[in-house]
Amino acid sequence: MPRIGVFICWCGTNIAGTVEIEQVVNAARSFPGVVYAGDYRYLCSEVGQKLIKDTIKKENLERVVVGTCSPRMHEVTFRKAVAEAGLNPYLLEVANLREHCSWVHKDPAEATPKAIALVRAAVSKASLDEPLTALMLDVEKRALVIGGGIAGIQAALDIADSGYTVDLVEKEPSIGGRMAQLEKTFPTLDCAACILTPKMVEVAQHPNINLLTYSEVEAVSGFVGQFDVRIRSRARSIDPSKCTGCGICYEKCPAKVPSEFDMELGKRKVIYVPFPQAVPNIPVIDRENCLYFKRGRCRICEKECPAEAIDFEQQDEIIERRYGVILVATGFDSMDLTGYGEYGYGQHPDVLSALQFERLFNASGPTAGQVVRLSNGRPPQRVVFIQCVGSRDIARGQNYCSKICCMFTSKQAILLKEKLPETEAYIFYIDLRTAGKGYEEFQRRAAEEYGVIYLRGSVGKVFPEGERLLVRGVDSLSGRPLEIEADLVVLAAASVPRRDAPELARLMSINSDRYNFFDEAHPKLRPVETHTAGIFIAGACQAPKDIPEAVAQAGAAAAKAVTLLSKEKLQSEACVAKVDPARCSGCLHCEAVCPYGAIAATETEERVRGELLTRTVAEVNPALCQGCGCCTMTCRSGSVTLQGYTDEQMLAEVDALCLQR
Amino acid sequence: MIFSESYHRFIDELKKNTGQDPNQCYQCAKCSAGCPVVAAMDLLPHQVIRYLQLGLLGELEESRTPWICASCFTCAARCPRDLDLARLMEGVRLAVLRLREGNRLSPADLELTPEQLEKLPAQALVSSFRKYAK
Amino acid sequence: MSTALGKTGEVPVNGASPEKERWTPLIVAFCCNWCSYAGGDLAGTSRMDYPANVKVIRMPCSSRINPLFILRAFQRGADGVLVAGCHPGDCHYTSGNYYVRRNLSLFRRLLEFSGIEPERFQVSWISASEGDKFAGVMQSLTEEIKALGPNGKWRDSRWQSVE
Amino acid sequence: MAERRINNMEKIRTAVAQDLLSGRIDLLLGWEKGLYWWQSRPLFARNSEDLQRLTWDSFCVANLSGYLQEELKENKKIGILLKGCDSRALNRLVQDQMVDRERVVAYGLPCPGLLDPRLLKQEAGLELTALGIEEGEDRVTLTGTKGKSIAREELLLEKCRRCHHPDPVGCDQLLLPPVGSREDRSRFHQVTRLEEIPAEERFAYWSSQFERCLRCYACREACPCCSCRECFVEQEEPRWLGKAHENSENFIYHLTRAFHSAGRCVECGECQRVCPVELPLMELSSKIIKDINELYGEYQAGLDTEQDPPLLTYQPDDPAAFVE
Amino acid sequence: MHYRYFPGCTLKTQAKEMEDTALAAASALGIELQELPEWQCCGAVFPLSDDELITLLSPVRTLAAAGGEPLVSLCAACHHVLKRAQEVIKRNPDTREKVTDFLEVDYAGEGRVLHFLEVLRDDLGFDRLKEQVSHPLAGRKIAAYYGCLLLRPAKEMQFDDPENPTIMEDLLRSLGAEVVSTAYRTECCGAYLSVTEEKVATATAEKIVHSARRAGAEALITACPLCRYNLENIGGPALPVYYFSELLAEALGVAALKEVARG
Repeated sequence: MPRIGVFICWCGTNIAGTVEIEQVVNAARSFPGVVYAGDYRYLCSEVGQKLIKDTIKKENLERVVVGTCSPRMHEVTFRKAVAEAGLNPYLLEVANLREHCSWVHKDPAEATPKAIALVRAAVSKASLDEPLTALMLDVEKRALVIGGGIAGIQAALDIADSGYTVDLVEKEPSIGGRMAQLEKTFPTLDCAACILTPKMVEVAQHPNINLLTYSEVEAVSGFVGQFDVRIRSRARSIDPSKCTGCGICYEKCPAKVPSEFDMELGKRKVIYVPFPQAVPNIPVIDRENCLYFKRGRCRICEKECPAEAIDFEQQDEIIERRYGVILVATGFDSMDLTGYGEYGYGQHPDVLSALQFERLFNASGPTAGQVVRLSNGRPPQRVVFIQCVGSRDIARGQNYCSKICCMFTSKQAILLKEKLPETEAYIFYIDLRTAGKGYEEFQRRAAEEYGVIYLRGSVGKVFPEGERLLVRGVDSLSGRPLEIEADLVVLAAASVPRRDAPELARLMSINSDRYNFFDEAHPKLRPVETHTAGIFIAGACQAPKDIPEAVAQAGAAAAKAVTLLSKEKLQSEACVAKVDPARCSGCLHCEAVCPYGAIAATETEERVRGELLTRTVAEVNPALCQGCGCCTMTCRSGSVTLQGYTDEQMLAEVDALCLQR
Repeated sequence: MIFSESYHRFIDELKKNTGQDPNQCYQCAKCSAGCPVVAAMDLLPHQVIRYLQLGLLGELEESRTPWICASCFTCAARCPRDLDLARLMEGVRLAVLRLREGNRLSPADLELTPEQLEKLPAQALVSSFRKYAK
Repeated sequence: MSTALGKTGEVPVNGASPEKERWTPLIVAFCCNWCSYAGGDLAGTSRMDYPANVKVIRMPCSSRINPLFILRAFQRGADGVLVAGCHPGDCHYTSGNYYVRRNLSLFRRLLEFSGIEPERFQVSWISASEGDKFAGVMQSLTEEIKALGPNGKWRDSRWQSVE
Repeated sequence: MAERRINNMEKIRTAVAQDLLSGRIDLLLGWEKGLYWWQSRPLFARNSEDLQRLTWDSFCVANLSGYLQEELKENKKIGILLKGCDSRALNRLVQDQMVDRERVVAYGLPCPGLLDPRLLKQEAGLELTALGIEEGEDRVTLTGTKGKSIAREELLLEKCRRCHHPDPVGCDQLLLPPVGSREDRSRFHQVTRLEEIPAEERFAYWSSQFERCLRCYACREACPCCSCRECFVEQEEPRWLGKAHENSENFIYHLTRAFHSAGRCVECGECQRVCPVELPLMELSSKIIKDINELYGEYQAGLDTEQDPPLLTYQPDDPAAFVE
Repeated sequence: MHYRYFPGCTLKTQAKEMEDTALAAASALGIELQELPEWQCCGAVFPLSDDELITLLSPVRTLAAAGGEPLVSLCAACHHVLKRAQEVIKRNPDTREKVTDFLEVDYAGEGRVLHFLEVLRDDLGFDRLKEQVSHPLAGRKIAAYYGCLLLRPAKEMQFDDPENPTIMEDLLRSLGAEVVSTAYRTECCGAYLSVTEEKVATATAEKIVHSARRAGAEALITACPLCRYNLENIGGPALPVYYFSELLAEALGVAALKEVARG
């Protein structure tokens, strides 16, 4: 029986508050194999770790058990400490006395015996621990960034600047994302294009960035350091090497369809670039609406193109590449408002979503920068903004606050008053949330300098009355019902994840929350990492946020990615499966269920009555195995076990936990 | 006195009968904004909920609002907190009828001409007596 | 020291015997590291409260479970066993819990067929963000097992537990 | 009827003799008469003398596929006579790479359903040694009594009464005309009867059964799908189960063995037939098969080797037998 | 197309023309509406407090009498109360047990509760209805008025989109009329307030009618006798308010059978 040391942590009062440390230490001293049992107020601290290291040397311990917080928190810390004392890091077991015991059981009479039982189980498991060594896997020195919005662009630039090659994949024909659709940004009223376009050009010209627009990720397999990704680069029907971006094709193209970039307000040609500053400035043919692809006629763009760059026969290109890290920055959509019939969105042309209203300000927008009513083209006298449409709504929308609407509505109100000083702007709000740097001051300017009228309350219904829109609402502070004859109604729609977010999450097996935003590993400690090692997230795909935060997260995620890429080798998972050839009968059911294809058949010899017979057995490739254990559940004879969680250890834990009523 | 002893008994009874909890409301006033008969109300619908949250039962007793409510469910259909104010309003009406005053409508108070009475659908009489008398 | 339960098979059939009052259920929970165990951690950081009868064994994935671990727990006197994993589709290892759902569905029906009360062996999907569900499952599980009373059905009569 | 049985025998004997004597196969697995007329036991025929003892009658019940794994260690190629259930057992073993199909010649014998000696004894009311039987088209007459004749269906072994596919599948040649499938027969009536009684009674029923178990492991030896090299009960590291005659251990052995047969059991009934204390072991594996059919779609082990075994595949929206 | 039919008290008195025209149209369309042999008032308003069980007795008795067959009503209030009563029986086992024990009926919420408009839309289909229109209401500018009880609460009534319903407009189009739409078509008409707070009811009704008139409507249609009374009982220039069944019968050419004295 190996010499085991048990160290119980007080964790200040977090554990000691409800667990009698003394009793646990004394009980631990009585467990078989335990030669040392002690405690310390802050085991994870420098002094605490030193206590462990010194005791290992003094008592020449062969196994270490620590009773502390969750292993998900500090298992790595204690493994490092144990390794520094010369012990194999996998000869350590952690009993979760905080999150699973002291914090959830108030009565010491219950918490203490449970703590003892958990330590007993950890000791019985530790006694069966075997030294394990992780393999060193090489790291593909290439990063994949999914999503070409401001977050994706910033991340790609940061990674590329540190010398690694980056593939930036963007679904739309051009990078730029949501920010490209904006006119101005809060709180500085910077023109969105002025601060975004230079970065887009920098991406296009950066030697380390390979830009894949009009492309989508189709399949992801492998694991950190060796992600194998299949990307479908959709056919643009234009040869990029020939195209000069002169624009004659989309001038002459006869067919028009609603423009997604202008949020269906304006129209675009079938051969188009989404917006003038598009990067790459190469148009694409929308094959669903192109007359040639639909009915084999037209081909005007081909005739008109001076560079003969049009190529109707071009096929999608499949790119299969290996990446060391993946950084997801796929951004957000604004919520579909059809569920809010009372506002008349989709019924009346003068009821717009905030993003549509933003497009009116834009010089390359549907109204060339003129803020006018879409019903009659005349400038509005009175504009009513309605906040929290879809946000903070458990009945028909999302139960969270979308964080950016109070600010972008105040910004739009200021832009409106700058363009049309006579026009009245009313904002119905529930709570004004202006928590960023310079945000409150910005909103006060809208109210005081620009005379925007803030009404604390809601709008019941919008009644189209003749030429105008009768907005019936209430100002709850004065308790007065209101009726405002408006020319334009702007709805601050909730920010929601992209429609294809669940599919992408499943593709990369990263978790998402119940709204389908991607889940960070830990909100405070690991905000830009996911639970899947090597996959990072940044920007609004993780939760609604403004541009400053998205860019900050992009930088953070890029830094994390670069630290990983900078490693020569990566430690593979040490707790991997292992097959006992003597016991394995070669049915290979384990190979059928292994999600990573880490198990393969191999030959082995067996002497039967003097004769050497070869037979097939299963074998695990430790480099590919991620240690899930699915093979062990499928193997009847227990021929494959999972190191670090062997069958003996699991049974020992069950026995230890059941030993004490 | 905001939270008197009788308040807790009243609110628990109200919650049990209506299945609604006034504390779920964050006072966005969408109900008041959409209510078709709000003009005739002394307390706006969202203020009725606020009074329930603060336990101002005396004022609720005097208010005309519960008797102006036509139970048209517009507020409940649009409430972002999924609160059924129509049920809460009925809860207040029943509380006043049962605990305080007794019936608010009797055949004698109807000021309807015989000719109006003849044209008025039976449904109107049944509804108003069911709402104002127990 | 033979406990009040006596030899296997002589089970106080849910009668309100005095032993039943003193008896507290012993429940073993196998939790997958990435979701349900993390849900348990979240229940901890949110200071939720649930009975101390449930003791958790951490596994990399719910697919590390082996029916024999469950039977061993019953043999050692456990009154209830829970296996908790990620929601199907969210498994950190992509497909682990799909196989668990089939295996443990068949195994649970077999246990029921052999006469054990189905509430004694439960499977639940708890994600890392569902701290409240974790605490709720532990609470309802303990109450259900308390209602059923001690499980003498497969307790190995030679097994001695210590006070 | 008797003549038909004799020339059937000749047809079988000549077919297998050709392959055995020509050396195409170096061993033939078949049956020979045992000590009494109502017993036929496995025959390991290597030459023409052995072939003389070859027989095919209503008592050739042993599932010969179970011997293949061991015998293939010494013989290059083996011929094997297979009833419907036996053939499915072979297909399942091949699917699990336990048996190399190239080294087996499978002779299919469409099975008329075999007779249960215990039922014959009950009907006759006498020791079987004093009797004999005449087998008609679908009736059996007991010679030596007052010429009592009983419908064959009532004398069949329990497993044959439930058999849906008496015709062998995946064989190299069928030696007799097929008898056609019998999907009309009910398979799970015993299981449903047990499911309907209350849990406490069911536990009492199984406790009384498993108390009689001697842990002789005959069921495991006879079962063709128990193909592990070292069964979990034998293993020391880890020590899954003790060896004591302890009710909890008997329970756990039988439940685990049944669970390990999930997706493999071909309902050949050998486990129940060979059990010295007559434990109703088929009900355990039938229960699992019934649940597989209900939850994850009809699956008859060994019938269609293209179909994935239920526990080696999944659908994202699979039903669960627990509250998700 | 056989249904059990629940008329409701008002359809036998002040709203007789609604029943007559609807029954005539139904038989013309081959829809059999078999009146329940014995019925009472549906209760007019659905009890919104869980301890009000007495007021559920009458609707549940009616639902049980339909014996699981589809039950059709014409009046919006009756359909509202019956449908929500069925919903309570389905969802709340404790209420079900108390009410059905008291009534000594065996009812667990089976059977479809339909408004006649739903029968026309879902079972018959407006396109098949259009084929049988002999006297299309060409040039007639009609505005549809829904009110509250058919539409809300949407989760339980499942009748149409509560904010932008189209069923009545689709009916009018299939009858050949020119549809006029006003955003007030889902606002409350004042309901029972006309009994005790007449001014409030008149104010709400006026908004609805004036908005329809401004939109160019020559008449309004409704499915609720109380809505019709309120919409006609207003100051200022009024609009004729028909029951939807009256125009249906007219378009099918069966209206002339019985000249109805219009108030």
